[in-house]
Amino acid sequence: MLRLRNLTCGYGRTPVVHDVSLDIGADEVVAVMGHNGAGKTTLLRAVVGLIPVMSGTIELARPDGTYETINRRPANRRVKAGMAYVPQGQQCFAHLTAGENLRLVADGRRHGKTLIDTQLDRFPALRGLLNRQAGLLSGGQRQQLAIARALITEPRLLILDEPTEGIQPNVVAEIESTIVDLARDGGLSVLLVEQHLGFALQAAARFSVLRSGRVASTGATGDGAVERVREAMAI
Amino acid sequence: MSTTALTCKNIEVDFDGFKAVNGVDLTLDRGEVHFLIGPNGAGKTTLVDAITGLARYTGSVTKDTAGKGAVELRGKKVHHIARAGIGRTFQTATVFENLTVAQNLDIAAGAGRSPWTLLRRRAHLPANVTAVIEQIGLHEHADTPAGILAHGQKQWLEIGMLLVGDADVLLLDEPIAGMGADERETTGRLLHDIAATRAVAVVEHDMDFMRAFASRVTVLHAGTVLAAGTVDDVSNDPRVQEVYLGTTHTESDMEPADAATA
Amino acid sequence: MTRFLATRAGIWTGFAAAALVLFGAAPLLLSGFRLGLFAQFLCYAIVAVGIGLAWGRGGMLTLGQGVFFGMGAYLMAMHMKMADAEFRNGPGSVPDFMELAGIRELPAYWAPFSSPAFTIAAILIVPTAFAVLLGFAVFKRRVKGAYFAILSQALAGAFAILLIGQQSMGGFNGLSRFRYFFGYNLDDPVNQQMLYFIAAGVLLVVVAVALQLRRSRYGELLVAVRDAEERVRFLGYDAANIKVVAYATAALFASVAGAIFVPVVGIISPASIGIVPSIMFILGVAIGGRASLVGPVVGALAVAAAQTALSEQFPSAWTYAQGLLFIVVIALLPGGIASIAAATKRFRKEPATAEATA
Amino acid sequence: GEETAAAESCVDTSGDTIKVGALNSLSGTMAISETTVRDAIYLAVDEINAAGGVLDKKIEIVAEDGASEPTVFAEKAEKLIREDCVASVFGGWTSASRKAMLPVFEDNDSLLYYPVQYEGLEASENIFYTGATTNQQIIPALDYLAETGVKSLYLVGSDYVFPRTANAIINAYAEAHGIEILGEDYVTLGSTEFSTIVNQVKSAGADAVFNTLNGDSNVAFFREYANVGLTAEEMPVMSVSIAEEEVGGIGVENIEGQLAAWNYYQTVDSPANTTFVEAFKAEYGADRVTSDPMEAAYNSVYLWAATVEKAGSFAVADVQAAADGVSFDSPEGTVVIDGENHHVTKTARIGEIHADGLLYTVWESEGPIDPDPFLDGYDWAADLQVSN
Amino acid sequence: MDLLVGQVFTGLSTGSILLLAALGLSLTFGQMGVINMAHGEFIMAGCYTAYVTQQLVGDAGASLLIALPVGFLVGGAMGLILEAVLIRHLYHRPLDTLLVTFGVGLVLQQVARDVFGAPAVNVTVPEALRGGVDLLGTTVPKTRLFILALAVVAVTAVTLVLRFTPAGRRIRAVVGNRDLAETAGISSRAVDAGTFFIGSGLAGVAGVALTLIGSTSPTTGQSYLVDAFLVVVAGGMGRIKGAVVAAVALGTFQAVFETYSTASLAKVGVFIVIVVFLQLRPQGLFTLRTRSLA
Ligand SMILES: Nc1ncnc2c1ncn2[C@@H]1O[C@H](COP(=O)(O)OP(=O)(O)OP(=O)(O)O)[C@@H](O)[C@H]1O
Ligand SMILES: Nc1ncnc2c1ncn2[C@@H]1O[C@H](COP(=O)(O)OP(=O)(O)OP(=O)(O)O)[C@@H](O)[C@H]1O
Ligand SMILES: NC(N)=O
Ligand SMILES: [Mg+2]
Ligand SMILES: [Mg+2]
Repeated sequence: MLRLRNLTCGYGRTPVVHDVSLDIGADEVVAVMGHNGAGKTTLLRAVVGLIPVMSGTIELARPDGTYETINRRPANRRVKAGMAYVPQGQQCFAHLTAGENLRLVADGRRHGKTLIDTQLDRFPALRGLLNRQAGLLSGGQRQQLAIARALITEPRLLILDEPTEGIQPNVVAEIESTIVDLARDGGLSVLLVEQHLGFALQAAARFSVLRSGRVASTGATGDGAVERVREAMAI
Repeated sequence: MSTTALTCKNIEVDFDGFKAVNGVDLTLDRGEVHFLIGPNGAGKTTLVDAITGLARYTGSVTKDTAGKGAVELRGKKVHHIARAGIGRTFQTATVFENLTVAQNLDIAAGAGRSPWTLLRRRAHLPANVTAVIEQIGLHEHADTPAGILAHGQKQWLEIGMLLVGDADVLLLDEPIAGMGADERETTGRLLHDIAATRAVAVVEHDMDFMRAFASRVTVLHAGTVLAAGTVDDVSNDPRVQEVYLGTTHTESDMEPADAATA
Repeated sequence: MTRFLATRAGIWTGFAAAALVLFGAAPLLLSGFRLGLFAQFLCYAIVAVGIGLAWGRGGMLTLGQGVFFGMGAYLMAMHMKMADAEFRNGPGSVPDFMELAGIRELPAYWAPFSSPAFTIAAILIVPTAFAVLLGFAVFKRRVKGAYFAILSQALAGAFAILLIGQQSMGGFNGLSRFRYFFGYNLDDPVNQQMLYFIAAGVLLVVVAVALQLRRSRYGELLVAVRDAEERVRFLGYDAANIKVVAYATAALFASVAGAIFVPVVGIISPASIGIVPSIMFILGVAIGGRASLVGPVVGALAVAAAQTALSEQFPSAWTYAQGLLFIVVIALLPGGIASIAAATKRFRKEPATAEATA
Repeated sequence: GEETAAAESCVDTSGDTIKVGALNSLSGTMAISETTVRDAIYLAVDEINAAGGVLDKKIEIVAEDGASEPTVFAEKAEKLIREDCVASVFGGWTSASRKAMLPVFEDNDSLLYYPVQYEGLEASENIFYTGATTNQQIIPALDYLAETGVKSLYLVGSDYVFPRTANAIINAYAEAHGIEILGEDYVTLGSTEFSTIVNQVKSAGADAVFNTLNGDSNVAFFREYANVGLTAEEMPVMSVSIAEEEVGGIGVENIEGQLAAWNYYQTVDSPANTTFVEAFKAEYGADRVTSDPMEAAYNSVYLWAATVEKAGSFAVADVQAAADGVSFDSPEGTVVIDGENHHVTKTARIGEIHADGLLYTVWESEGPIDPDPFLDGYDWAADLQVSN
Repeated sequence: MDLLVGQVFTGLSTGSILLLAALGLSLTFGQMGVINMAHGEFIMAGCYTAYVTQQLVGDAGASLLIALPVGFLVGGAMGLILEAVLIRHLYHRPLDTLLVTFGVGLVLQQVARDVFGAPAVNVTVPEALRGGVDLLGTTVPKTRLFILALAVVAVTAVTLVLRFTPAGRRIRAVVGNRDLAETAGISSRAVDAGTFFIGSGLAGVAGVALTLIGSTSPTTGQSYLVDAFLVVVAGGMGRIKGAVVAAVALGTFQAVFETYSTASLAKVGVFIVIVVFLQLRPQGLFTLRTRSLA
């Protein structure tokens, strides 16, 4: 679904992420881990198009399975190609109501109403908050809203930056099973950045560890993965 | 030395008819790390907002200072509450990015300085600042602009800023959000150090972290106190499991995560 | 270079060099007329130092400095008109422009301005006090950013309109035709040069004060308020107080500049203190570099000089050049002239590092 | 100031040209009016040069922009005198700009020719006033109104010196002549909000309105005036700042039939004016109009040239000494310099605005009126008089 | 009594003029945070559009109807160019836009001066809008009724678009969080340009309408600018509802104050009222609060 080849990116002229290569297959969940400041968010921002690529390529699969380079494609058009992004930090459109936050992305889609309803069933807490201004929601409510908003776009590739931050434990579990279910049922690949090893290794099939902006280790989750990850992260 | 530092009585916060906090009583004692948990939207942040003067409320919040008696905080301005010794952090660390670590701490230490001191240059760092830099582990970064610190370091700096400001009630809203396992560990220990002489309240959703470091837990739900007590008390409370911890997860499900943080 | 200027020796060297230029070179090289013009520019530079403090360091875009400049100027002008009237017709007599406006009795609030000491005190206190009051009213209520900018701009507009309506303050014409400055005849070229030296001296003092404020703990606090005002409150400071100090200092500088401007230029009228002149003050600072210490000074001088040169060279089309200058400099040089040095340094360094990493 | 050491004059009379300054606002709010004055100054200079110049020297203009700001006028005047060493300066419009320049010309002992009607009460050795003073414009306008039976007036003006002084004179005149003043309102220069004032004017029901509004405000005023149903027949408006230039902008349909008081209109019937208008249109285009301040500016250049010829010198003292009695056969009729107060004699004319956008004389004074800037000749104005 | 009715109407009318001038600003300043000092010159461009249209069309009534949409396009096009060339690069430096656009305003004024000449030009009021109608014993100019109606239409249209259409949601979303909007599939470039186009277009419309009551000269427009900004500030950034109330309140205050005092003092009075008002409501009449610290 997504191929990163020797990707280097950063802010201004300073690279933060160096020479990263990463593959996410169809219907696969891949976790990226690493210390604070390792460059995880930076990597994701380049993938979704918020910061330019310095060198290397980002390749996205077309529906027919062939790959195309999308290095220069604006962020909003990557969404049309099937990417959805949940940024770090419980971001929402603070001046819109929660309902408008959802309608905003449903606008222009067929069955927009049904798409919204599906997500409201997934996050029932949001139902009662639809008319509240999103900027007034609690942190966890905003994060749930952000994930719902991403899922409404029916993505083929879901990019999550610490999605469980600030969310209550039982909803975290719900999100985890959603990710696993969607990937298993087909049609969704996930690039997941997560500090919680427990959550990440349970949801993902493979992992990569970033250290100082470089890939320090990759592998399949499963027995011994925890140790390998911790070892790769150790400085 | 478990003396009461802060007493909240019957706090109610009303947003145009919606009661985000609805009659909460809470006491924070020195020497404890008091965890505040509860579902998203339960009113935890709002309660902290109320105590620190950001949200209007009814009820009463009193600060107890040894030898000085109790002071009512309701109705005071934000900076007066801060000077009364109540310090808080926000979920996203807000440090002064253009100033160095030392300058950040020096400012935090100086709320009571005279105009005359303010108008002169800083000759050397105050002793409590140097001590705190050490305590939060940033001694190597004293002259680094705070803007380029790593995420976790900023959060430690923020806690450090409360310490040099002589806060003896610390209200920390999700202080380990976005931190890696090692950093959580370090932060937890830091909180215990700090709590020796102060009251520390922590809002968190990370149950492993809570289990590892909480002395006492209060669970909020829909603006009211649902349960309070030790970690075991609340973890085993079926109501807490239902609205918060989730019934689909058993202890064993959480095992890998435990292993990761322990 | 920049490093050196930050050291104690560097600061002294900087001041010495500036003093040498201002007190040595300029009077030698410039004709009497140009020196007078330069003195006028120095007044703008004094205003600019204050704006650099309030805006560059404190983040308050003071779009209404004309108000404080005008206060200082009018207070000084009142004294000078009183002195003239007394010189011509004896104590208690009415200044010439009032006679023309049909005012036969000296208004009570004019009387104290026959005293030089009272006048100087008023120049220092009135605008500062006004800034403190207004500052408290606005900053306590956390009015900031664009709100504050628009509000202070409206203040400048309202102040100019108010003055235009006051016949006893010269109305639209303002106050002009001064003969004496604290007893010194303004016709005399020697005294005109003295005015220039006063302007230059005050500029150096004002820069020194700004420097001290920047390097002090207060200076750090001000930057902290600029970057995260709410956070400062949670540390136990009253952010409004911190802002008020910078705002009032800027007001004081502007007032002093206005007071010097009047004897130098010989007229003050509402046209020099309204919205457009206030924006011009800001432009100099923006072009020079708001955040640096000398940037505002350089910028104010550069803008004033460019304005004069352009309008002399192209009297009918210079507004184009002026407009384009603002657009180009501000759009392309966010850090102002002061950032050119840094930019060239970066430029010169870059190839080396690029090679090293290649 | 004769008592102090003024800078030595640096005027260079050795070459075959002589420099003069043209100082008008070419930018800012006053550019609207002052650019027309500049055009007239250039026209006069070109004509004089074509005829051989002054004292056999060609006149060379150094132009500066006053930018509608008094301080800039002061700065540029000083520059013209001290750096360009001009023999004299032509220009200025607002009294504020004149007041700003006055000390500069006095201190440097140089000459300014100021071409606009103004509020009087001034006479500087270093200024020649070629526009009307109050007894050549406002008082004749009042005389005319009184003659036509006006018993009550409403005063509307911009908030600055000229309207305020004019209205002070009108009040004194009214008291002496039994005319009732029903209201006196001022608006900020450039204001376009006239609902309130026009409502008040209408409900006051005066016989006429005396209008000292300046510039753009007139457009809004006259539109509002017409829209609430007030007409020239019902309640005429006498204006003293609306000339041919302004009529176009106001829209003749809004102002047709209203009155103005000036010394010159484009329609004045005289050979000198025919020449002037033709020359102006030839130079600047047939669609341009001529107006009183333009004519006064045009006159001022000729008056200066004639004085210089009479004195045989460009020196300020010589020009001042020779000025008395110098005359020019101008478009408005013969004008003569009064050596005492440096103003000129002028013929007063009341004009009516016609559908073609021009003003036509409906009344004119019997011959030129001597300037009386301090109103010494009017008993009822005793309270207004000041010592110079 | 007549006078009182007159004053009430005057307040409404002055308010509607302010509102028309401020409406575009409440998008570009209120929503986008751009302090566009050239907004006054966009109004001026609308005035000259009315003038040129009238020169070409002749009939005053027809030319007014044509000039309104054309003025929208002219103002909008100027805004579009300004946004694309300059403002786009300055979104992260909102206070700098003030200075840059001030320079743009200077240049535009000079362009107008060179193209149309410094003196004011006349735009003839259509026959149908001349004179007044008698309302409760006072004469109300038809031009003012027209402007009032136009303001109501414009405000309603803008409000409906912002509140209830996908385009409106997008505008508010991009304003709130540019990056987030991009990653939600919204082209922030297109939305910025569109918002600026509409805001500047409204200035053009205001300009066309204002020729009915005021003059058309290079400096027209400048005079409305400060008041228009104040309306947006007093109303609360980005709140159309607030702008309406603030405009009418300021208009009425000015009209009433002027009756009992002078027009100059009324201006000063308005300023004082706003400062006092901000003591009570520091963020303007109607504000959208959020819980962020910024
Ligand atoms: N806008 C920015 N400009 C410059 N540098 C930045 C910017 N944002 C992040 N950085 C730097 O880039 C590096 C990587 O940051 P990034 O946010 O990608 O880390 P991360 O792995 O996501 O960390 P975390 O777990 O804390 O979210 C850090 O050193 C950070 O200081
Ligand atoms: N200003 C406000 N106006 C209206 N409702 C508000 C306001 N502030 C907060 N709320 C609501 O009050 C409730 C409590 O919010 P609060 O932020 O205190 O929750 P929390 O317990 O901190 O949740 P989380 O764990 O998600 O951070 C939420 O439903 C929120 O939407
Ligand atoms: N002199 C004038 N009209 O200001
Ligand atoms: Mg991150
Ligand atoms: Mg919270």
